[in-house]
Amino acid sequence: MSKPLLQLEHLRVSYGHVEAVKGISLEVHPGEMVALVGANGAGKSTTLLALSGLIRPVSGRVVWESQDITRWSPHQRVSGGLVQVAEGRAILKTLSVRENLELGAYTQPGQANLKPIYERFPILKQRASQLAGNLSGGEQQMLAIGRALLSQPRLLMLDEPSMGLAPLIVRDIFAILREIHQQGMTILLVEQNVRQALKLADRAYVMETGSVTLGGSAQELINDPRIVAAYLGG
Amino acid sequence: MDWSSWWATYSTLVLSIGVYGLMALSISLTLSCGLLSLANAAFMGIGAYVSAVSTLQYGLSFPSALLLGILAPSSVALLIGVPVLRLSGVYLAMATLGFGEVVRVVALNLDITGGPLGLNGIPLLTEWWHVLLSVVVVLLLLQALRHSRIGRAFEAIREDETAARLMGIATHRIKLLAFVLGAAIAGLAGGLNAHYTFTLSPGNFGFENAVDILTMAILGGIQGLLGPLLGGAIITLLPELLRGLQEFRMAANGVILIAVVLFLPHGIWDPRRLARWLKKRSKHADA
Amino acid sequence: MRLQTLSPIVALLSALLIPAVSHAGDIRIGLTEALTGPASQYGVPIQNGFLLAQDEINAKGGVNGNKIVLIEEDERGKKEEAINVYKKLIFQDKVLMIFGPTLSNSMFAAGPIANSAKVVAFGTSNTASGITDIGPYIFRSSPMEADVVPVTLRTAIKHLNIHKVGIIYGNDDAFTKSGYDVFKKSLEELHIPVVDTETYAKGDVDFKAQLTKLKAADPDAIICPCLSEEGSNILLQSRALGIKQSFIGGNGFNSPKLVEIAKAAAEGTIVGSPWFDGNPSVQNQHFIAAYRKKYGTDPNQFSAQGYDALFIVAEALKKIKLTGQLEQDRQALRDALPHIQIDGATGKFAFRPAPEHAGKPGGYDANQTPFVYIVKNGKFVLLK
Amino acid sequence: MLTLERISRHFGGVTALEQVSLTVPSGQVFGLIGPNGAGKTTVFNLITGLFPPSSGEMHFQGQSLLGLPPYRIATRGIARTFQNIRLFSEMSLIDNVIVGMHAHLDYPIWDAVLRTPRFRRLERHARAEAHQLLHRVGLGDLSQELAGNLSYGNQRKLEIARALATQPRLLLLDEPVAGMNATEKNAVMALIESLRQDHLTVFMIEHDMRFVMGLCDTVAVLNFGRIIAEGPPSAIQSNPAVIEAYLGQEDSAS
Amino acid sequence: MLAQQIVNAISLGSVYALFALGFTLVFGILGVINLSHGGIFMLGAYAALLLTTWFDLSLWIALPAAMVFSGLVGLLIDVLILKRLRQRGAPHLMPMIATIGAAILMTSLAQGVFGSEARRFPLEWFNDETLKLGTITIPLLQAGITTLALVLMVLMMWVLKRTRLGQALRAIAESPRSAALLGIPVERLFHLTSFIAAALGGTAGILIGLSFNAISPFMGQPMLHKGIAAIILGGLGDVRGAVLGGLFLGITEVFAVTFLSSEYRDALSFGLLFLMLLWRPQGLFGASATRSA
Repeated sequence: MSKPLLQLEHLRVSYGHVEAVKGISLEVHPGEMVALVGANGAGKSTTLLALSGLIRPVSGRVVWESQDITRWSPHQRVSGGLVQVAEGRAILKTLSVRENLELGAYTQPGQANLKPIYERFPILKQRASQLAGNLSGGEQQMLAIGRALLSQPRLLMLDEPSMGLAPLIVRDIFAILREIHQQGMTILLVEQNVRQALKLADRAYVMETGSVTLGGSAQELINDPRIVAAYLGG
Repeated sequence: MDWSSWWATYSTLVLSIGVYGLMALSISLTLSCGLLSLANAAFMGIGAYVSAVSTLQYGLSFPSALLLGILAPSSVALLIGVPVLRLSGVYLAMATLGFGEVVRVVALNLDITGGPLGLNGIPLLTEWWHVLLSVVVVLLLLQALRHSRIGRAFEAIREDETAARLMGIATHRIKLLAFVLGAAIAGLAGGLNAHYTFTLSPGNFGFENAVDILTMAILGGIQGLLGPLLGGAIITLLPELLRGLQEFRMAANGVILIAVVLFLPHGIWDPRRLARWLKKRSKHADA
Repeated sequence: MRLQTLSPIVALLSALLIPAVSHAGDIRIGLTEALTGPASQYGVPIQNGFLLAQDEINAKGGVNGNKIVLIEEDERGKKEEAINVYKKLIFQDKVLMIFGPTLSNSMFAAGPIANSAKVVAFGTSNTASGITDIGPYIFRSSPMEADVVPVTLRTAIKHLNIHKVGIIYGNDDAFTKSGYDVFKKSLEELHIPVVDTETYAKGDVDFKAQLTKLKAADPDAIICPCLSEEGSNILLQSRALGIKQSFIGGNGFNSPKLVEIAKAAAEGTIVGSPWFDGNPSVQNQHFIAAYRKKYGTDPNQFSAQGYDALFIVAEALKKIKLTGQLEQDRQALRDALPHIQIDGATGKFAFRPAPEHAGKPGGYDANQTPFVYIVKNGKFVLLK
Repeated sequence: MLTLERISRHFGGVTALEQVSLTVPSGQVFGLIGPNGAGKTTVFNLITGLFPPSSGEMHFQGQSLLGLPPYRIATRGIARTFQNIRLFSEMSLIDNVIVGMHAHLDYPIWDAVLRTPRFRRLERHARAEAHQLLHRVGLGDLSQELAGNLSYGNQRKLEIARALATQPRLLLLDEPVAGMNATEKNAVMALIESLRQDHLTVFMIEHDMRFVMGLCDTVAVLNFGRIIAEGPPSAIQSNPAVIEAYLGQEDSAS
Repeated sequence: MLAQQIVNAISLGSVYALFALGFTLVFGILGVINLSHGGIFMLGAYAALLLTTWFDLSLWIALPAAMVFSGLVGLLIDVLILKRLRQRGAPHLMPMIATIGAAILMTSLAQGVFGSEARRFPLEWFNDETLKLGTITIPLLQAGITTLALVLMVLMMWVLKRTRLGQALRAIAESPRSAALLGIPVERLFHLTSFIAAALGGTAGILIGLSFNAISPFMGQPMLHKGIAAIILGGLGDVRGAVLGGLFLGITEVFAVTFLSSEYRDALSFGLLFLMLLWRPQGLFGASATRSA
């Protein structure tokens, strides 16, 4: 088996006195798409924020290509290829679409090459000079993904890309993710849309109240009755 | 040194500690609602001028002059409070700063306030027991409020205004109450101050004083009522204690302000930290 | 352990409570000036003048063999501090008398303390009217604007052929505002119309709006009861705007700094005062030279008044015999002071009792003949 | 008890809710489910008056709620908890609960200042009641603890106690068991069951299906700002539109 | 006279604008009302004065050096005070209160070191020539300040609008968190912003010192009040608003003197600030607050 690209070892995160992530471990190998699923409040987003360096863990290690990056700043991690599309898309609403994209390439030297992104998302080209705040939800999600791709990620983390989107658009977004993955991108996907996520992913972890309770290949999990039980009741 | 000469020397300092303690309590009232208002120095000025004009020019008795000195700034606070308290955070701080400047400029240009010369020859009417009584009464009042629905509402608004509104608290009224009550206490402090310093001028109530008062409350801490009093006493005594530093002595105020914000965010008098500390000590003692 | 952490506080408290040690025979006099804060730009030169005089008097053996010891205190230009410092000096340091404070507002606050304790309070920079109404223990060596201004105005009118004037002054400062009040009253008495009155606030640096308006009103001269700090900016900006008229200043204008900063723009400016740096009298030239030597800068009127004030008191001390009984000595000094006359850096000096106010006796104002000076070729010269 | 009629809400150009109509019958436990971002919390924010609907009508016990400030809506008998817990974390548990009684603890200010017998009586009464409420949610032993020191699950329980203190007729619960473990969930379930026994109407947003199915009399499903289904839990559970919304659609390809 | 007054208004307003530029930048990017900006303004003027009169440096070396010095003071405040508060997630009024402390400290130190007397650069260093256009006179130095204020404003706007750095700064202004996720070194840019803003504030102080006899430890306070008025009139955090607000304040003051009376000038400008906050807290020119304060 290949060496893991990313390893989380016994990560603990607290907000004040409340422990949100209780010592979880997981790993992502190059070329994989790994899904992290679970109910609201299970600690999925917190885990991603800790991976991006926006929250300091209480204990535990983040290992990136065999290197301990637990104390790296967020921008060092982005430069290193650990890129996140955050929950709620984190679009800069007061900047134009083009500027959002250009900022995606902030860590890259030289002029940003927006062409491949425009080709993948023609709508963004049409709206290039508009304020990003005026885009629809789906367009914002495309912008967020396009922007993240411009950071030349080696691991793309997405936090609920389907959130608040109409089913048709969710399908489009997932199609795009599949395509990106097939082109070789390693992806860590946090998703509430469990079935879609499991269909897309190679492996998955299930989180519950701050801990990983299940893990395995997506194929196995998708048919696991415990998953259906967790979401639609027994 | 015997008592009478000690008192002769330091009586004004003692009165000032009381009066600025009141001022610190007054600003801590709005702070306890999460509002930073820099208008309290101006309210103190209004109270001082109104009560001094009452005794000096209209020959009113001291108690009625003090009463007017309380009523005048509270009415002004009531008037401006309704629109101003819609603002929050730095916007409120800036608006109240602007208000303070307007009050100062008005005092400079009115005849009844004596313009920049101010009012002079104000009779010496404030006795030690006036100040003591005022502090005690205000303390009892605030203590009573703290342990009532009003005080809890103050605290709830400071912590989470939205949640407070959804708990059925008419937040705008409660904030207005704190603002007006703060102005009343400041007016009382102003009236007392005017009658032991012989003179008043607009410069006594400007931005610098607003900042001093704020420093007292922040330094002392607003978690309990003793905090502001303590902060008021320290900031009032500090220039006396630091005379040795000569021209650099004001630097100490600056350093204190920064240090408190950085290292003692709850101020010196922080009952909770004290409780934690005591707990720890008793645990040690047990072990 | 805990006592140790407290010890600096104990030290501070005891410093506060225990009076400074001094030798028997020293004459202890309080000196309260604003040494920090914005008013210190006046307080510091005043203190310098006093310290120079103290050096000179003590170098010559003091007064009747006793050294004068000035106990300096900073009152920051704040009323509460002025009161605190006065009380400390009177009741704790047990000084014979007190000089200062710097600002009139502070004297209004502290003066009554001294007066009721029957201790002389001697102001050298308090020009506001009403200061000596506080009571019979209040003295000042700064001539009231009411004495100086009419003389200045009459002389200026004679020389410059003035029929109408404009005024600019700082309306948030007791010093400049009282100057303005006196100018206004004198102008009324002289039937000189004021075509435009402008004001500014402390800290302003740009006066062009007011000056443009003054220029448009076309006065024959511009009266400027300002301090030299703002005054020099006003002069410079006036000339830049093409205002050619002469300026007539009050007390605050009388500073070498004005000419030093404004240079050519100060030409033709008229001020009235008992002191100016060009006064050739021996005492004045000696004072200026000694001051320059000690402090490396030029003195101003405030320093000169402080300097003279200590000589006035020294003269009074020579006339009385100190008994060591504080109350008695304080009273003796108070009784001797009104009769003192000296010839100092500010020329001939004497006191004059202030008129009774509401049936109560007042203190003593300066009785000095003001001279009127004009700036010519970068120097103050006497305007005959 | 509560009716929403054709409520819409736009934020800028984005439509959060479109033509939502709901009726919460008196005495029921009513559930609102739907994927993240569907607009569920927006419904609560509109009901409690945090912002007005762009269009539509809301009635509570026959009276319109439109234009009322939040505190008035609260005093009319609607209380809520929050998805992202909003306690007064620097206050003790008991004080948090007594703050909830603010509107009913109705003595004038001078009563407090003079500490009149009435004031003492009312305060004593409030304190006793608050203790009871804390016991009821299982936090009776922690009454003097600071709210911020509680565990996640206990914070949610305290929020419910605080909301109950306002003496509501309608209780809005926004994800009351999010982040709780199974034991805690069971405790909250029992609590809501007991509230139903007391004839309190409960309107809750929840993702945990076992919880929703076990408690609710009626469930409405919100997806992408619209109500896509409404009915008894059993019907909802087998509704293909709901399954699609929740687990993602059965792909046509598979 | 009116034409001259308009010139006066613009020249007064551009001084305010120059001061407000750095002031508003800190608020826009860091979300902090930096009440020590007046102190930095004052230290900048002293630094230039010191370098020229004590160390005998030429004006052309001393001025940039003083600008850098003021920038460093701002950086120091950011690193020692504001950074700690950011990391702690302190309530937003705390940084403002801490900067009040910094301002008191700076004033006191300056007074202790330099004394309280007002100073200026020796007059003979620059000609006090004036441009004459008919009846209007424009002092050259003033024209220079106005030009510089406008140039710096345009430069700042250009940087913010057109450069990569500007994009990053605007991203931080909207959301430091989103910016960090894009790999923007947020902390470093906070430091840079503090540096630039303080350098701008120092520049304003230097220029005031060049034009007026006004370098004193207390020169910052009145200017701070005007700066607050200017950025509130123009819209907190908005670069264009700061300059327009500064000019607007200058015009208001000059017109208050011209058409009303100089006595009411300050009451009018602070009254305006007060009313503006009640009527339009986002200011005359600001669209709306991007990050809630």
